[in-house]
Amino acid sequence: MFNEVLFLLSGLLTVFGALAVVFTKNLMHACVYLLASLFGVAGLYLTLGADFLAAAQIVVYAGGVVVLMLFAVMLTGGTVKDAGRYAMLKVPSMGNAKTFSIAALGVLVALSMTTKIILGIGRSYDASKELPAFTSTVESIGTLLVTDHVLAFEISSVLLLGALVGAVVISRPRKS
Amino acid sequence: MNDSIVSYLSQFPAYKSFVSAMSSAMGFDAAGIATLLVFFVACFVVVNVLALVGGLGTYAERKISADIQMRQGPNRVGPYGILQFLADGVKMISKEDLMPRNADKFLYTVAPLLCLVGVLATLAVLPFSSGFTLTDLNIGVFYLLGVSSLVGVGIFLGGYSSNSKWSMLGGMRGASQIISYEVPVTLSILAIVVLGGGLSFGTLVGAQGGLPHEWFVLHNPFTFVAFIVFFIGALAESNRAPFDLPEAESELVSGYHTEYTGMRFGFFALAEYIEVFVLCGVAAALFLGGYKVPFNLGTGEFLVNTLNVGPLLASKVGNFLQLGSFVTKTLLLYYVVIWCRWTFPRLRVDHLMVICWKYLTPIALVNLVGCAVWMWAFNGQSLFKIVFGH
Amino acid sequence: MISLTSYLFISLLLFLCGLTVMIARKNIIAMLLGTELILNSAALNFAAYTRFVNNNLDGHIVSLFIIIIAAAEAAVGLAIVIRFFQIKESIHIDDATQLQS
Amino acid sequence: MEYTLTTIAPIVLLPFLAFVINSFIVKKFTNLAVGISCAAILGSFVYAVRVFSDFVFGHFSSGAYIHKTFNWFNLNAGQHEFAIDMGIYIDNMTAIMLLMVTATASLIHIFSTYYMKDDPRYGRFFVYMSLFTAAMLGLVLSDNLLSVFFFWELMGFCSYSLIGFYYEKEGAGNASMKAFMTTRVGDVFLFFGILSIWAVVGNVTFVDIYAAIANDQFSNVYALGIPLATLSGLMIFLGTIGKSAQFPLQVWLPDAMWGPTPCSALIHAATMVAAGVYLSLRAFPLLEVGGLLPIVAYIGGITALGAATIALIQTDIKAVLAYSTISQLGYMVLGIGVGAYNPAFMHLITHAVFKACLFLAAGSVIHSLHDHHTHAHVQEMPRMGGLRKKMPFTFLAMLLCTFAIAGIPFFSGFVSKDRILGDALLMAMENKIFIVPVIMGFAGAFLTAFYMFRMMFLTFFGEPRDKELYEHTHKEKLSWNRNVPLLLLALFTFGAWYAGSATGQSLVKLSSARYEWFKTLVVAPDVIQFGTYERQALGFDDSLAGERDFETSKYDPTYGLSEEAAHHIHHVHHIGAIASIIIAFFGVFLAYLMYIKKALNPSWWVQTLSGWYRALQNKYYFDDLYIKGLIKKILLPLNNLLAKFDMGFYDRYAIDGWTTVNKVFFTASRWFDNKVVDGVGVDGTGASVRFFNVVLRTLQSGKIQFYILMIVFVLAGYIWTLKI
Repeated sequence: MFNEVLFLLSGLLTVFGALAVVFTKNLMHACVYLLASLFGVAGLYLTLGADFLAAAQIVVYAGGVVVLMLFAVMLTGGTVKDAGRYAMLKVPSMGNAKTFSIAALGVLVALSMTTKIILGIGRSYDASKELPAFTSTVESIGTLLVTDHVLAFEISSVLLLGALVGAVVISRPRKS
Repeated sequence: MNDSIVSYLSQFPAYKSFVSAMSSAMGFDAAGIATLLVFFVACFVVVNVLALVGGLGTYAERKISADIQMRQGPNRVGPYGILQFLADGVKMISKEDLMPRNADKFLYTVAPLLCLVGVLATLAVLPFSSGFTLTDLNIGVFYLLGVSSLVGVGIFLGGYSSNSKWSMLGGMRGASQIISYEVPVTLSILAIVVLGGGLSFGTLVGAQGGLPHEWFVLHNPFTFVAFIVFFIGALAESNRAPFDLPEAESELVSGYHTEYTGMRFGFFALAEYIEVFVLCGVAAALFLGGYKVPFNLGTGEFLVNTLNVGPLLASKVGNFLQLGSFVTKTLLLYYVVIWCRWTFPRLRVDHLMVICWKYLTPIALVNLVGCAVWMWAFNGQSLFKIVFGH
Repeated sequence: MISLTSYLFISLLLFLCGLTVMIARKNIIAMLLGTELILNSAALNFAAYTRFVNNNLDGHIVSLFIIIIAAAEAAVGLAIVIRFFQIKESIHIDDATQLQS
Repeated sequence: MEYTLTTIAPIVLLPFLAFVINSFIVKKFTNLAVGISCAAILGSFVYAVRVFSDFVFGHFSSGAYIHKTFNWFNLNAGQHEFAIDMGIYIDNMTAIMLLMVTATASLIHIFSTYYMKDDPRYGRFFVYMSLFTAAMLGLVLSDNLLSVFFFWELMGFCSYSLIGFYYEKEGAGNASMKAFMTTRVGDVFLFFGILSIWAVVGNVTFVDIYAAIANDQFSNVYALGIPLATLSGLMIFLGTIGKSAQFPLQVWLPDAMWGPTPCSALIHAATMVAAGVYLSLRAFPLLEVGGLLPIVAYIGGITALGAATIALIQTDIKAVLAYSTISQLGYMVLGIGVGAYNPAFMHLITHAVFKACLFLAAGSVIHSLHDHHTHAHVQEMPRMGGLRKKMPFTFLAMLLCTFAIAGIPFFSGFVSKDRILGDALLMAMENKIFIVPVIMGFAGAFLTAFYMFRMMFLTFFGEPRDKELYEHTHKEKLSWNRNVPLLLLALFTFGAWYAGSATGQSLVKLSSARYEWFKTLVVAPDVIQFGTYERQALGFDDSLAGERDFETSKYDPTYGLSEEAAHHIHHVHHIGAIASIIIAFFGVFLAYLMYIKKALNPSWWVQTLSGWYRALQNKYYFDDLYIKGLIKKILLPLNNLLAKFDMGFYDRYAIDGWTTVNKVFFTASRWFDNKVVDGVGVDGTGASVRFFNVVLRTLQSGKIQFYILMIVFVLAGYIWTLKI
């Protein structure tokens, strides 16, 4: 019962968050709605018994990515040309009717195709069998990470280091 | 899976009778709803107590700072000014709640909420006592770190949405400070996690003993340095004392919550004080043995063996003892935090950043590696144990 | 009753929202938001399959790596955007058409 | 003796090898080349003697013959089995012929070392001589008409190159061309003859021809309405006429005297001209079957008489000999014509010997008479006279040979000529048609005696008419390379060598056939015997291919005839012999009167018979006939006509016509090329590329969102097509 409630709540949160991201005019709002949507996804992870994933999701997205987005917005808004009345940054257009109509077309096509697939999966998936009880996944993910997927684990560490250094180097303003 | 306060309470017959009454009333097995209700009540209690603590925090701060500055502090409202915080609260509520004209209305209102939510969410895992922690998630520490970073977002949005240069700068600096100090804090916690062998507060506190020598802080030199790094990081993360540049009155007119008035400002202030309490609690739990009572009084065995009291009653008493030890340790640290505020000068922004990235983070990394090596070398024994044998 | 398809529908919606954002928005950072949404929808699917089909936790591992890579991608992406802004004084996507033939 | 490739081949190969080697080293090592050449011919002579002794002294059978063939090339294309076999065919005639050719050739080679020594192209002469001897020997040995034809052409070339030896003299060039062309005319007919035989027999080896005749294959085959036997026989005889300078085609031999005298001796006296007669002898059965003998007889007779008459008035010593050669060849052909196979062949051999000697003697005379003014050798008899004191040995040899040729008894000339005339008389008795050739024969004999002795008296007897020239000629010393060959050849002009009885007639019954070796061994080929034979590959088995048993009496011509017929033959022969003796002496006496006693005045004869005299001087106008008549009247007009046709019709329509056709096609293809290929193909593709370029370029718009849309559509397309 608790699970269904949580699923309903977080599902709604994600969906409406995502829709809000799509339809807000203001980029900052979009970022916040994205944050809400990602929290919704974390909730969904919880309903799926993936507690470690939920925590990771919260730590990474809430703590990192969204703030990054916000900073990026701040750092890229303030040119004289775009400055608003109070030298507030005028954020470029978030898309108008034309772009949305094109997007709608694309979405329609994608929607029809994916629904066809999902219905196919749904038909073939027998929901009858009993699902296993929730268990803590932290230890098992930990062991898996350093046994089966150790290579991916090491490579991702290198990747993150690379990203870190790269981001710093790229975004640093040139001296010239 | 992770035992929570409800699971603890459900041991008591009273809870069972309550559940049976509920289910007979509701006509179907109301266990789920019962737990929900109990959770709700527990959360209500905890939140209000913490709010109270937050309020007392302001009072304590003003009294201690006065004491440090050889003056009395508030003594008008209630005996020794103890009710001062209530007066402030009433003031907060009665003040007019205005919003700057071009402020981003939605974000302006959401920012304080985010801050408060971020802080209050951490209470779920704070280990008051072995029974009274709301839920002992097995990803407790990880969850706490994640949620507490919401505060940074709230501060940033608050600064941005109030549409003024000072708040903007304050917000930017506050968010960047909080995010950057998260790194050393996380690494130091990881050091303890390595020792403790688990992410949940229960296991971590359980791994420590009642007496100081069994605490992690004295476990080995690395953990001691880790405690100091954690404490400094905690100060910075809660925008307190030497690191309180975002709302520094002299430069930024009070930083990100300049434009906030009334209860919105109240949320910010409340969030801040609760966060200090939470961080001190975490410090106490991870480094100072948390709710562990010396001589194992907390578990209630002593009472059972000696006074052959009923095990349930014994555990109840034990819990209260544990709660007492946890609160005293946290308040002691709270005092230190306030003490720091009036002793250390404020840091310049670049100094702030330099300390974080060039000093704290490397030290924290070394500690983490040190602890791991220590674990491997002395397979987890504390220094005291090695030296004194047991 | 919650089953696999319900989760698939939610991730589908997430995916579609992400897609619209990427196509509709003219702002590069908005597009990055879109990518975030799409990545999460994928991760969600993996988690769902672990829960409902074979729960050997590999799905969780993949989702974890998706999250990791999303973080790295966001970091580098935003660095590029900032650099692009420093050069072009704008982050409007239509200015970034140097690859045009 | 063992007849394999290695024993027979050297006869031909030695001179040929000499030719090959000399042609390379002749410039630098002339003397060495001459040595090689002489050695080669002497080597062949040795081999020939071995073959001769094996046949004449060894087997001594008229039917003995060796026929070895090897497969030259084989084109068995499908069902027609077209294989050409070459090989050698040796019978008594070949053996004798071999001996004669090699003997005369070697003696002439030796004489040439004297005669050609101070000639600037001394070595080159011997190169051609070697090649010629190789060709002649090859012809003699060959067993089929095709290889005969090969060597025949080779000899033609050698005679051309030797006649034109002094090519700086304009006359020599014309003479060599004339000789070559006229023999070529004969060769063409010979070739047609070979082809016609080939058509019937399948191949052209003599034995097969004889077998074909025996199996009567020629009887019912007609070509152009003429029975094939007569046609092919005629063709082959025309080849002989060309080569042996018979009646219509004799114009080239007198002009052949431009060549050096030894060459004339060898080629235009002994061997080459004899080859024609030899070929007719080989093909005798074909002529017989074809019924061509009367024609042959008439041609022989006319040539003999005609040439003799022209020889009467010649002043150049070599010219006289040339015409005498033509007339003697005429006698041989007459012999064939009247069926006198053996006498004709004997005359061929004896003539070769004494004519070679005569020519060499004339050569030594010419060589010694050196005119200081013109620095040229004198050949004109009016400037000679009384040379017998200067050149006694040459005089002796020449005298003997003149006796032989004139038909004085006890000499070889008389033996062979008398037998021919005897048989001719016999044949005339039987068949009226032969009377005219017989009369011609006897008249010719008389004239021969006359002009030969005229030549002798003019050169050697009487007073030297050109005193200065006479003084210059220094006395002749007996030298090995000048006189020895002459004397040797003169030695063989005695009749005893060839016939048992001195007079050539079997007046006296001889004890053994060996004395009449020539008459017994050389017999006309008996076709019946060749009817069934099996061929043997050369080098396989050296036993005599076929050997008939020999009855001693077979050598008598009257063998097998009734007593009365035999008596008749003897009787006629006696009449013939007596007549010829009388004629010979009468001729000599007349010459004596005219040139020694000067009783008769030649100029008187000239005035009285001036018309005939002028005809004689112009060689019966044959040259004019050919040049003015044949060439100017017939060939040139024909040529012009053809030219007109060629230029007018062929060029204009056939060739130019093509250009117009070409033009049409050209314009059509140009249009197609421009419009279609360029228009559609090249520009078309260009335009299409530009069109697609525009289309695709818009696709690469650089707008990322557009790309995303594309990705979605493509993905959708995948999913839709793959029907997941």
